[in-house]
Amino acid sequence: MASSAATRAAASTAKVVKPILSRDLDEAKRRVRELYRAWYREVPNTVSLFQLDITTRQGRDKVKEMFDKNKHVTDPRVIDMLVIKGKMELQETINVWKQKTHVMRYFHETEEPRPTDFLSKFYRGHDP
Amino acid sequence: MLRLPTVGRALAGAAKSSLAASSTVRTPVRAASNMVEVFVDGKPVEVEPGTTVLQACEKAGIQIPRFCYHERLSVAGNCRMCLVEIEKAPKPVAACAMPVMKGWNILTNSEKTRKAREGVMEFLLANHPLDCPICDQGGECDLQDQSMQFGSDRSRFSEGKRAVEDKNIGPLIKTIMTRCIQCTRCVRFASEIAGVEDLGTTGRGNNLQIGTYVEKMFMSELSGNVIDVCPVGALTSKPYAFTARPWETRKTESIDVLDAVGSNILVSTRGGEVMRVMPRLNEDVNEEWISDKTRFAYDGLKRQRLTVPMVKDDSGQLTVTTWEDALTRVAGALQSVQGSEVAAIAGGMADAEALVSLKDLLNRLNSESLCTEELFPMSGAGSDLRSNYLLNSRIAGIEESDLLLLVGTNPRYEAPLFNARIRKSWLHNELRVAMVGHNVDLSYTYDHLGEETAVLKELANGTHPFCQVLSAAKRPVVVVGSSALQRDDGAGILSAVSAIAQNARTSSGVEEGWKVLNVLHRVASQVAALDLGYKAGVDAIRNNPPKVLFLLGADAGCITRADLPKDSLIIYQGHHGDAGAPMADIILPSAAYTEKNATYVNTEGRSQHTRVAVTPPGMAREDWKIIRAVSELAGVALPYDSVEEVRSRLAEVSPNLVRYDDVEEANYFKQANELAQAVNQDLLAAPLVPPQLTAKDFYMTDSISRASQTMAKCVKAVTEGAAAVDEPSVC
Amino acid sequence: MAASLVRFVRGGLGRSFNVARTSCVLQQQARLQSSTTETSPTVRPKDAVTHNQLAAFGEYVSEMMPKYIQQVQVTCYNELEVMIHPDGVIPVLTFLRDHTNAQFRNMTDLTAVDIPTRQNRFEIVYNLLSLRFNSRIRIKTYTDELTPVDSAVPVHMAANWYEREVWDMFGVFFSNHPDLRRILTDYGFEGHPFRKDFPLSGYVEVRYDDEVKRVVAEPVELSQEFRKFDLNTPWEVFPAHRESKEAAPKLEAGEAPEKK
Amino acid sequence: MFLSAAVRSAVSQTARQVRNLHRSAARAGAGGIFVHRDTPDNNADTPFEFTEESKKRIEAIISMYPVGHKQAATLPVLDVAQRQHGWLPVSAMNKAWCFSNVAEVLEIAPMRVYEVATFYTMYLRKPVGKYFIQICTTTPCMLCNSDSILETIQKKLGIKGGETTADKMFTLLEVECLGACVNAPMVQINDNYYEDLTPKDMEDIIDELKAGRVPPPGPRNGRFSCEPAGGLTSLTEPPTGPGFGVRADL
Repeated sequence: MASSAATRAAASTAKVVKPILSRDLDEAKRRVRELYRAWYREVPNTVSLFQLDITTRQGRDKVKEMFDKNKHVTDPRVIDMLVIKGKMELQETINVWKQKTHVMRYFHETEEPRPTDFLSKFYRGHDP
Repeated sequence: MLRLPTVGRALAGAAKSSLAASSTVRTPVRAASNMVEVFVDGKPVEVEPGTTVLQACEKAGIQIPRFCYHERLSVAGNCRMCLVEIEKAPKPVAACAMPVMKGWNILTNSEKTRKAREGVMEFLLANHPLDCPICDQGGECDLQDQSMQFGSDRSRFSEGKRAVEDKNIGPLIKTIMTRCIQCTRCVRFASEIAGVEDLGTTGRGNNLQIGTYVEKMFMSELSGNVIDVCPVGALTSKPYAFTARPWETRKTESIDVLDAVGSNILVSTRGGEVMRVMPRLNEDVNEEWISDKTRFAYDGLKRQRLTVPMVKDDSGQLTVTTWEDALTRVAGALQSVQGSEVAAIAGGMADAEALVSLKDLLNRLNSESLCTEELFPMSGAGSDLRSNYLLNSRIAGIEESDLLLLVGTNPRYEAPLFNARIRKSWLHNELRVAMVGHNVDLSYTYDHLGEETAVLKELANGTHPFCQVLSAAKRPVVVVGSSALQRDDGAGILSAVSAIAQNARTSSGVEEGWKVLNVLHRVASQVAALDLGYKAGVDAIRNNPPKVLFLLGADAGCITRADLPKDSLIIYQGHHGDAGAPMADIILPSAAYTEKNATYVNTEGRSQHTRVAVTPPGMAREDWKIIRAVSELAGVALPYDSVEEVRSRLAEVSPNLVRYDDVEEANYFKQANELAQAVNQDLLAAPLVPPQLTAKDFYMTDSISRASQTMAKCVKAVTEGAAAVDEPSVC
Repeated sequence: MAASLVRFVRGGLGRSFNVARTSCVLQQQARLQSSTTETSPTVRPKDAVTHNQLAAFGEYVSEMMPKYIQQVQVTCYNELEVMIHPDGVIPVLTFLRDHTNAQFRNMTDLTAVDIPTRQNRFEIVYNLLSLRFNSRIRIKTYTDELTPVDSAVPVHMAANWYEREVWDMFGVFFSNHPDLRRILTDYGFEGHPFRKDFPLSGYVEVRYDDEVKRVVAEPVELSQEFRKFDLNTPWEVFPAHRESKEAAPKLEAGEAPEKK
Repeated sequence: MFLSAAVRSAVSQTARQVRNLHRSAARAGAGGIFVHRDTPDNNADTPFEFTEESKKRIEAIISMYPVGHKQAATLPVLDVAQRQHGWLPVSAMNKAWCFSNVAEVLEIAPMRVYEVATFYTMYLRKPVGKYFIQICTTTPCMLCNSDSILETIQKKLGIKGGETTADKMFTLLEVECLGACVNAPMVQINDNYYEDLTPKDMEDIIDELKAGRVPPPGPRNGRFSCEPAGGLTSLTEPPTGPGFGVRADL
């Protein structure tokens, strides 16, 4: 979703875009680093506050994974948007507006991988 | 409405060709200079002389509202909804009945036209009840739509409304006659298309009503079509009553497999349940009609279904099991025996995908004994030459022929839509029909030549008096029923018929492309099975009983336990607990035709495919997938994982199977005839009697229709009268 | 329908304009008898007087703020709509709130419309009410997924939660909003449900898992039935006879307001 | 003002109740309803057989129509059946169809016969008495006091409109215009018109019929046919001979 906007933004580079927060990529990167740092610091608190069955390390790995997921993004506006959403999540976590289920949702514990070979797909259900 | 005798035809010819026949009969293209130029809202259109105003407007892309006019029926001109203004004409004219004249300017949206429509609509609505919210037609009602479009936005009618009592015309059609607007489409459909003149108008004026006058069932195998033809909610479907609304159902385009015609259908589903089946337009196959079995047997899809795999335990009881268990057992059984000890029988509703994967599976196990339940004489050319087992002339081709010889078939119940085509041609194109076989009511007149096989012989060697007619025919067609070929002397009959066809062909001097010999099948799978190289008939299995028998939806009961050795294993794969499942040791539940994306080839060799309308119930799976899974467990995995891959395999075996909606021409009639003549089998004396003689034989012919309560009611109504199945109506 | 008066008023065109006539139009309108030409009871009567007054007021507003207002129109139901450039949200709203002859002090609604085919897919709609003159006005502007819109909270306190809603449902970012966070969706919810490209079934389904003893979210796995959507109307049998609807007024954002 | 209007409307209301607007629809002789219901005296098994005489007539009738248009004989054949039986039970319709179709001339379905029989009001699908009295009460007759005639009949026979006397001799039916307005009031008894009636005439006619005689049809006030009641007003002299009014020199 964000990437489609990015391509569109790239297509109309002739237009002067209105920045969300950051004026250039460096500023955006700085914000990302700040957010990362905040998350990094927050993880131990989260683990103890929510009484999660994970280690701080696992939590931090997850944070890193989530950030890495978007590392291909270069448009500062898209980065800003992601940072805003990340901040929002962080705020929800710090204030314990979230519950355990919301935090643990990042870990996809119960999801089973979809079968790929014919026979197990056959046993599983109607879907091809 | 009926076909007039010869002299009358000449007299009435002019009127017929100008009005009724112009749309239903293929008229030769006339010289361009003959064309009449008219104007529709000022836009010039060139039309043939005799075209009606309505058709001219249609040609100009403007649809005129109508109720009584129907393209496939004669023109009645009694609803007046199609009134349009013609410039300089004093009064609005009924567009459906008025032939255009040169230079007319038809005003389809003028003030006068709109006023006329509004007035007509007001009169129609004067006596129409305001029960749209509880009317089954609501949402797909012509009256509703057109009154929204063309009617007034208020009523001036303060008098009482007329009420008409409802009729009981059978277990299929619900009548709420107060809603009737007397368009007489149903009356015309009954007398022209169905050939059953049971419906009519009684009384007159304000008291005119549609009905049968006497208590009587509307006894036609095409009766359900009056539901579609009815522009209002006067005739609705009894089984469908109050079950669903058109806007909440999802429509899936599919193919019917309950007979070999392959009618195009539209399956309406809601919440994973088939709510009803409606026809879909296909000029080459079913036009816009379907038979009652096609339309109403769908409740059989919800009953008697096999939903879980089952195996016979030690006590001989079938017990529920898992797919893993059932498939492992099947695979184990297949692996434990020699290839030659495995055999398979395909039933009447097996699709081409399942047929090809089953064939591939057995071939990989070194077995060649695959056969179909339906017999077909294998001597002579047998099923090697495709022309031998197809309806080569095609269904629509009947309209071009001038003489039809039916041998040992009752098309009215074996293929109702083929019969409707014959009747259409008989009515409009002077088709002459003759019949060798049991004297049955075909809804048109024919020359009954007798039901003895001796007649065939006489026809073949030219000694029968009818041979003169046959040789005088310009475009003769001979249709032999598949049941006639399933007798013990089937090969002899085929050879005789083939000779008759060849003689007729040479004497008619018709061009090379014209096909004379035709076979009318009764089950949907037969042509595809023969195309794929299945052997017809189970004799081979009876003579050489296998250790493992795989039944692919074989429910006709041609093989019983008694035919097989004691220790043999029967695997039944199918969707209904009918004749095949009870004798099986392992049952694999599969999908019915509304639940799978599958290829069927109809009796003309036209390949068409169904689509998934609902998911298979319970643990049932698509047929080819089950076989594919078995193959993997048996260690001979078939090389396809998706339906596309199965279809490319189909294309390898027989490319015509995946050329959808296309009929692959079959030729080599001459060679087939020569081979057939070599058979030289004596004909038996037994008369040619097709298995379906009267309406009560029509309704329950396969595992789906046998499971259908509606069809059971039909049989009861036909035998005991409509009152026997009368249910208190809710409304 | 045919009578919707659409007037393009571009700033700086310098058209002759009678200010005296329009200055107090709003006060007059309530007393005047409405004259109707439509007789059919099912069609809402068109009130020509009100219509003209609204049109005049619209012209007046556009005359006052030529920099931001791109178009003014009065729809057939006598609703005044002002299309503005996104930069003009604060000035226009402030003007309409504080001007003596406007006094639209009440923000009744703020929402957005997603039209994915447009270059600026989101249309932001502000509905204002003037209690003083018993009159309503609608302001429309536009944006895309990444362009922030100035928050209207400094002008109208009521905009706070509305903007949170638009942010939550459409993902439009309002700059300078005091507390922009989700308002309707669940914590951890991803995506903006009112966007047209958001699937009706959503991306995840939740259930209570007995093993982990909490609610878990998993990718949706709906049965076939609920994954297909038949959006064709079953009505529409005579398309040729349908009266053509007037093309909707275009709010095409492409051009920036002319600079003075 | 208001009161009189209310009274007037009340009067018109009651009047409407008395004379229903859709009276003609309820022509009881025509069966009233347009679907068949099996009754003891009218069902598919009601005995009906064409007499030899009727058969001969039917053959003659059918032979009048050209090939291909034989179905037009439906009307006269039904008429023959009705004349023979007095009215048309459904078995007679079936028989008319059977008889014509056995000869392979009519070539229509039974339903088409029912359609014809229900369309025309003169086909009587319900039993009627030996004498079927149809009294016209449409405007011209009403103005000439047909109500008194109706009253006379009702009093004399003790039946109301649409009813049959217990001895199955008379059936009375109020009908719309029979086209003899000049001679109003009038009744039609079977095929005969009795015109210019007074209550006395009506009583005489019924007495005659009861006595087994058929009184001569026509006007009862002595005038010939529909000549003016007060004697001829024109064409009173014998017609002039040829050459009248022609130039003498021609």
